Amino acid sequence: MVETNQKVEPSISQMLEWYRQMALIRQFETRCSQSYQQQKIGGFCHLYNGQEAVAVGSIAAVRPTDYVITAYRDHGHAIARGMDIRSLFAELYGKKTGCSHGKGGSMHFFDVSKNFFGGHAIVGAHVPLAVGLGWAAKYRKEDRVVLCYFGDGAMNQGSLHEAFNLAGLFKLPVIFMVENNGYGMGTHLHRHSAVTDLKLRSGDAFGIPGKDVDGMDCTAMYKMILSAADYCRQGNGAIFLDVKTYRYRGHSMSDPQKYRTKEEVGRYQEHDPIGRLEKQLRDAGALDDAKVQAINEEIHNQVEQAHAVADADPYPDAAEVWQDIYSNPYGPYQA
Amino acid sequence: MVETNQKVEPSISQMLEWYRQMALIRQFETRCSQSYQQQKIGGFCHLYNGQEAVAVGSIAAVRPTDYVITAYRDHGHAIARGMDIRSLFAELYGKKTGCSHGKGGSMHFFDVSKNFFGGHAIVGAHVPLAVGLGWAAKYRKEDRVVLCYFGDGAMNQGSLHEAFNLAGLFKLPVIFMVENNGYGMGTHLHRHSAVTDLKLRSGDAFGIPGKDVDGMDCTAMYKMILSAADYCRQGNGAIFLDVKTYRYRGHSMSDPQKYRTKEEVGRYQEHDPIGRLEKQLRDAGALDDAKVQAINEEIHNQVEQAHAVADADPYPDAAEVWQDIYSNPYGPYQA
Amino acid sequence: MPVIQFREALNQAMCEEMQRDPDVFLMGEEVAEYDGAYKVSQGMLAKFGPMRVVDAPISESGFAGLGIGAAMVGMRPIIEFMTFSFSLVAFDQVVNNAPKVRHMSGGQVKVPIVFRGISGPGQQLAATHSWTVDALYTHVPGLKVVIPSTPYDAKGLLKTAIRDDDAVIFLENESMYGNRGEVPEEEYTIPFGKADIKRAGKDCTVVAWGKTCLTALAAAEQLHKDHGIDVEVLDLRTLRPMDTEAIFASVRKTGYCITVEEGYPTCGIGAEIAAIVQENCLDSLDNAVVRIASLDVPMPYSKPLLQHVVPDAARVAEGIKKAIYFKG
Amino acid sequence: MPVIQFREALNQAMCEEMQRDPDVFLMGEEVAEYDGAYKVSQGMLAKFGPMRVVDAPISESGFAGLGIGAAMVGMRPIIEFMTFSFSLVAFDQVVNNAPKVRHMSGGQVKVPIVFRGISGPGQQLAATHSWTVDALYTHVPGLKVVIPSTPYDAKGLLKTAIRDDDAVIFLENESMYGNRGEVPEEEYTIPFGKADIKRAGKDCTVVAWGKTCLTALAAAEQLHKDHGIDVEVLDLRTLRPMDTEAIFASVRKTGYCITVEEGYPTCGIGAEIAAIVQENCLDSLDNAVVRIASLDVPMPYSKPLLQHVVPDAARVAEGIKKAIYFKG
Ligand SMILES: Cc1ncc(C[n+]2csc(CCOP(=O)(O)OP(=O)(O)O)c2C)c(N)n1
Ligand SMILES: Cc1ncc(C[n+]2csc(CCOP(=O)(O)OP(=O)(O)O)c2C)c(N)n1
Ligand SMILES: [Mg+2]
Ligand SMILES: [Mg+2]
Repeated sequence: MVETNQKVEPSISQMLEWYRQMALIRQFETRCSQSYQQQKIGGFCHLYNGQEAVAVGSIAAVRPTDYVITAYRDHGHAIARGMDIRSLFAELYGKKTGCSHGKGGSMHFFDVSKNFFGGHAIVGAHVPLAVGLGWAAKYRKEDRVVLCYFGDGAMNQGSLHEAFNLAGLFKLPVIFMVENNGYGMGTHLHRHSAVTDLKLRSGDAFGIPGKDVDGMDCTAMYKMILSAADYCRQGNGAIFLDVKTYRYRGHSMSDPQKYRTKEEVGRYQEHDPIGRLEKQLRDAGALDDAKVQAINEEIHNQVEQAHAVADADPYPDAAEVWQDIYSNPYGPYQA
Repeated sequence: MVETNQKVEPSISQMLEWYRQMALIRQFETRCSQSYQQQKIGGFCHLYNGQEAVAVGSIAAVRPTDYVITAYRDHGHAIARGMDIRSLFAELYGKKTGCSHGKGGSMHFFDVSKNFFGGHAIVGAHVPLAVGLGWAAKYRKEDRVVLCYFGDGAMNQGSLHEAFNLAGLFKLPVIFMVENNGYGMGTHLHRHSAVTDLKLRSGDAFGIPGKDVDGMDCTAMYKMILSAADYCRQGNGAIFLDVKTYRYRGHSMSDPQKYRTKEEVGRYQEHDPIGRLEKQLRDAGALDDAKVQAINEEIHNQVEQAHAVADADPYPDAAEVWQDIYSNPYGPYQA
Repeated sequence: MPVIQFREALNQAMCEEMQRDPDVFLMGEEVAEYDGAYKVSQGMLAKFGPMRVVDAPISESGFAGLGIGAAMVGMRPIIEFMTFSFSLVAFDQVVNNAPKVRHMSGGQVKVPIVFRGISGPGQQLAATHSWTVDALYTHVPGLKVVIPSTPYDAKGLLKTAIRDDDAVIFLENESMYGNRGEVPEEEYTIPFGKADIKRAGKDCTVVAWGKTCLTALAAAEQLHKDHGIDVEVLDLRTLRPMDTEAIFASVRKTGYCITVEEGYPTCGIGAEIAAIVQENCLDSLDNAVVRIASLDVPMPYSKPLLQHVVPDAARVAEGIKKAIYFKG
Repeated sequence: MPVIQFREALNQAMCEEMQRDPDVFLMGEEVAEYDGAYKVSQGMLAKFGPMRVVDAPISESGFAGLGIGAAMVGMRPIIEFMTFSFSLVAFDQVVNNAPKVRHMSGGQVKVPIVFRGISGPGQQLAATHSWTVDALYTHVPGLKVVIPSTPYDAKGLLKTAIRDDDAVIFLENESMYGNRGEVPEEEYTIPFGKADIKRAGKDCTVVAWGKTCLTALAAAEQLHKDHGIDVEVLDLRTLRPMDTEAIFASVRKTGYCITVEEGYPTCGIGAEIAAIVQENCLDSLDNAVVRIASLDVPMPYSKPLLQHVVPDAARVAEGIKKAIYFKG
């Protein structure tokens, strides 16, 4: 079984880096929210506010060679994986310079150079892909693990169960993380899942050890993923983590949120992952008011500048609609 | 939880009836095997030899008003449900008089008058239908349960898991029975399922109590289903049963069976459900050599006669291809 | 006559049928407590309670199958797909169980179910979320496919769909939910298989359905205003059954046939219409049947790209001019 | 030249490509220990071991997705569907992930995967098991669709498919696995998008693909023998890309076009061909394009019914005679 590796305490500088990343995600989302209202962003846009520690803590614990794949609420993961935020804004604005050349939008961020394989909008449908990434790693005897994120609502998709069974059966190095924010759109966990202890739906059911983890605590995430990745790298197979988290914003930009109270949101915000880490760093003497302000201002400038550049970036040419469909329309051997 | 209801011992006459039904299924399948070799039967034909106690014991425990639905290995269930075997032979031979008018064949036996809702050939795809039957019963506040059978191989279909979750969530009166004969086609359970205790994939995972039951023992099946049906009728929701059984014949009529040994088959045949019941009835003085012979001869005649009639029955007219597609091609309100 | 929104027309149809027949219920993601992702089922939970307006988990295959099972014993489920793009994870249930259980049982089991939801490239949702499923489902015998273009049609066709004893695919369009139109207070239904001439004209026939009727009408008005071209716009209303006689009659009158669709063109509805029109009206045609469709590419996210892919009134007008050899 | 079975040609193609490229593997139900439900992968487990010839659980969506994921990092999976009828439970993976991940990633991720297996109404399997999926998948931009009619073509096209960097649907037919034909020992591949004239003729063009090539050839021989009619049979070989130029060239020569398919006719491949032929060759056509297809009904089990539904050589011959106004 997986045991969280207590010995690996993060350093202050690591924690400062996480703090920065989480703050960057938060401010990125704030800008998105504005840009969406200004109709610079089309389609659906799902913000990550509140869940920052999940992406940041987990991605911090793996290597650049490991694979990362997630659902449509993907801004946080992309930023934590180090993607250039200008290319993210550009993608959101449908620009040529977007990380997916404007083809994908908010739900389909990709950066293969960073082993970031999307950004997938059909609920649950990327979980079999994650298993395929794990299959490739095992087949090629590469020392890689796969971080695969999905929501609690996705736990009700059939293909996810097929994928779990395949990962369990073939013992593939995949860390499945349900970012359990308690809701699939407006439907609370207890109204969409027959059991609410989600470990029961992977661990016992598919021979994949399952654990709970506090997704509002970046350090807890980090430690848990370190051990989980160890477990996978040793050839033991997959891991399932029920990551307890919460989203502060609506499901997408157009959500009246009648299904929950302001008080409920407030209760979770008391355990805000950024605030929590900030307090730890203040207690350790690594942060004070001035530093916090400086960091936030720096990030603000970074975000506004990236946004401005992306906003001025050109749209793709109309002819681009014929690109990125086939490598070669007529197969490799056409005369 | 479900407790097998020990008080409900079956009477000798009930057991004799089961014996007759199981022997009928066995001889029906023998005739099918011959007819298939004579190319009277087309398509796929999956025989039920060895699994007779599952259908007979379970269907004996429910009421005519209860719903029954199963997969493509459906001959046994249809016979246990009391369908006329001439209409079954006729269906196999593609005749107008077939239970599905020759449209369905071996894998699609239907008899709505007996609340027998098929016969379904896409692995796992009827499990959501079973949940719908249960939904209708609950919605209409009818005192009905659903018997839903599928194979161990079907446990790997996504839609089955979705169906389990719906049944668990909505507390529907469905008895899910995996006829666990150890193989999905040529693939042994331990090569297709990450866990081999299949209860773990429903019970804990979806809040549906799970039990094992000996599917080679008609009486055990009967008792288990009696209690399970009680549980469902009381509004407690669904039940999952891992029914341990074995098929003697190949997966379908064209199976070289390289995946198992004759010895393995032989070991299971020592616990043959018919032989076992026969021994009990002999011990109880209800059967002796003469009676056994008489029963078997009577069944033989019944089978041969039904076969002969069906064989002589007419094929549907070519114009029939346009029937049974729509109730009314243009909707109910066409001028 | 009251003027109401498209979504209200759908809501009325469902409510009236649910009042009329206790076997009708609505199930889908967010249809109940959320009042519908696009507010089509607004207020229905309050009216009918949680057994009849039912929030489902994100299990399209599971709840589509649940609906089919319930229909097999005579219930009349309305299954809402949040969008028909998500029906693809339930494809087997929709194309194998819903339309074929009746057939494979030799007619014993009817499956009176309605699958409804939005279809079509909406608002920059990228390739997987922008399906126009018209052709995929019209391809399948055993299904009926309905696609209204006005609030009036929406209500009348949905009522017919709910009362129909077969599996019906009922296609809506997000961008039309707010459209307004006259809908009488009295009860009415609209039969399947009867196309409707949304604009009579003599110069050419434009065959359209659902949203593309509006595109075609806009193009027709423009052409009339600018060039005096008199376009007939035939709204199919149902794709299966298809009112081929109405198409042929119009084409025989005008001599030209143009189809307009938002789906992928290859093996699309326009292809089927082109095939049957040339089979049946070859001698009446003054030009080949012209198909106007989305470009044969996955739907891109970027707004200018998407606008380039999906046909708008201007492109339809250009297509019509070319089709009828108009040099203006 | 060695004469081998269709299934052997496929087996050779897979084995040669697996020898050539360690990233190629085969996964599907019963492909390994069982040697393939239809013996196409016979002997491959012994040759390549269980990591490269892999038995999958009955989880089409799961293992199709696994293949796509592996392809996203450069592997070249061959995913066998026992039949393409079962691909419908994996439809979303096949039509959304396989052909669109490349697109939605702006071209960063290629998906070099082959989905192969049988398609077509075989031997009385009833409605859900008898899908001809040609049109369903050809509809979808991003997919390539390949359908060989001879052992030679099967081997050459499958090798091309495996080396191709895009998602390929490779359609086989159970009733053809035992067919024999010449296949050279030397390495060869066949390009996509190039139709092949399987029988040259001057009186009319019959467009066919996969099994219907054989039906069309039989009809052509019969018509030649009985009436001296000289039919050209054009084998499309790939449905997407489709060699439309070859179709047009032949039709311009003969003046007649007949399509033959086993699938549902509505929005089928024949519809697409009729549409493009009348769009491009209207002036060359001496009659409308005639589509010969299965009847527009679910496939029945009963043998005489099934024979009535699926076009055979006699029906094709009749269709050709009618199409070319032959009164014999
Ligand atoms: C198959 C499918 N069904 C429905 C949707 C619409 N949809 C998008 S997100 C969502 C809720 C998902 O909830 P969850 O998995 O918990 O993720 P979260 O949004 O909470 O991050 C729904 C219903 C979809 N994209 N795909
Ligand atoms: C979705 C789907 N995939 C594959 C098949 C082909 N197939 C038919 S039966 C079968 C094995 C099923 O095994 P199991 O569920 O254990 O049932 P059993 O045959 O043992 O009764 C397979 C692979 C199918 N019919 N449907
Ligand atoms: Mg959630
Ligand atoms: Mg089995």
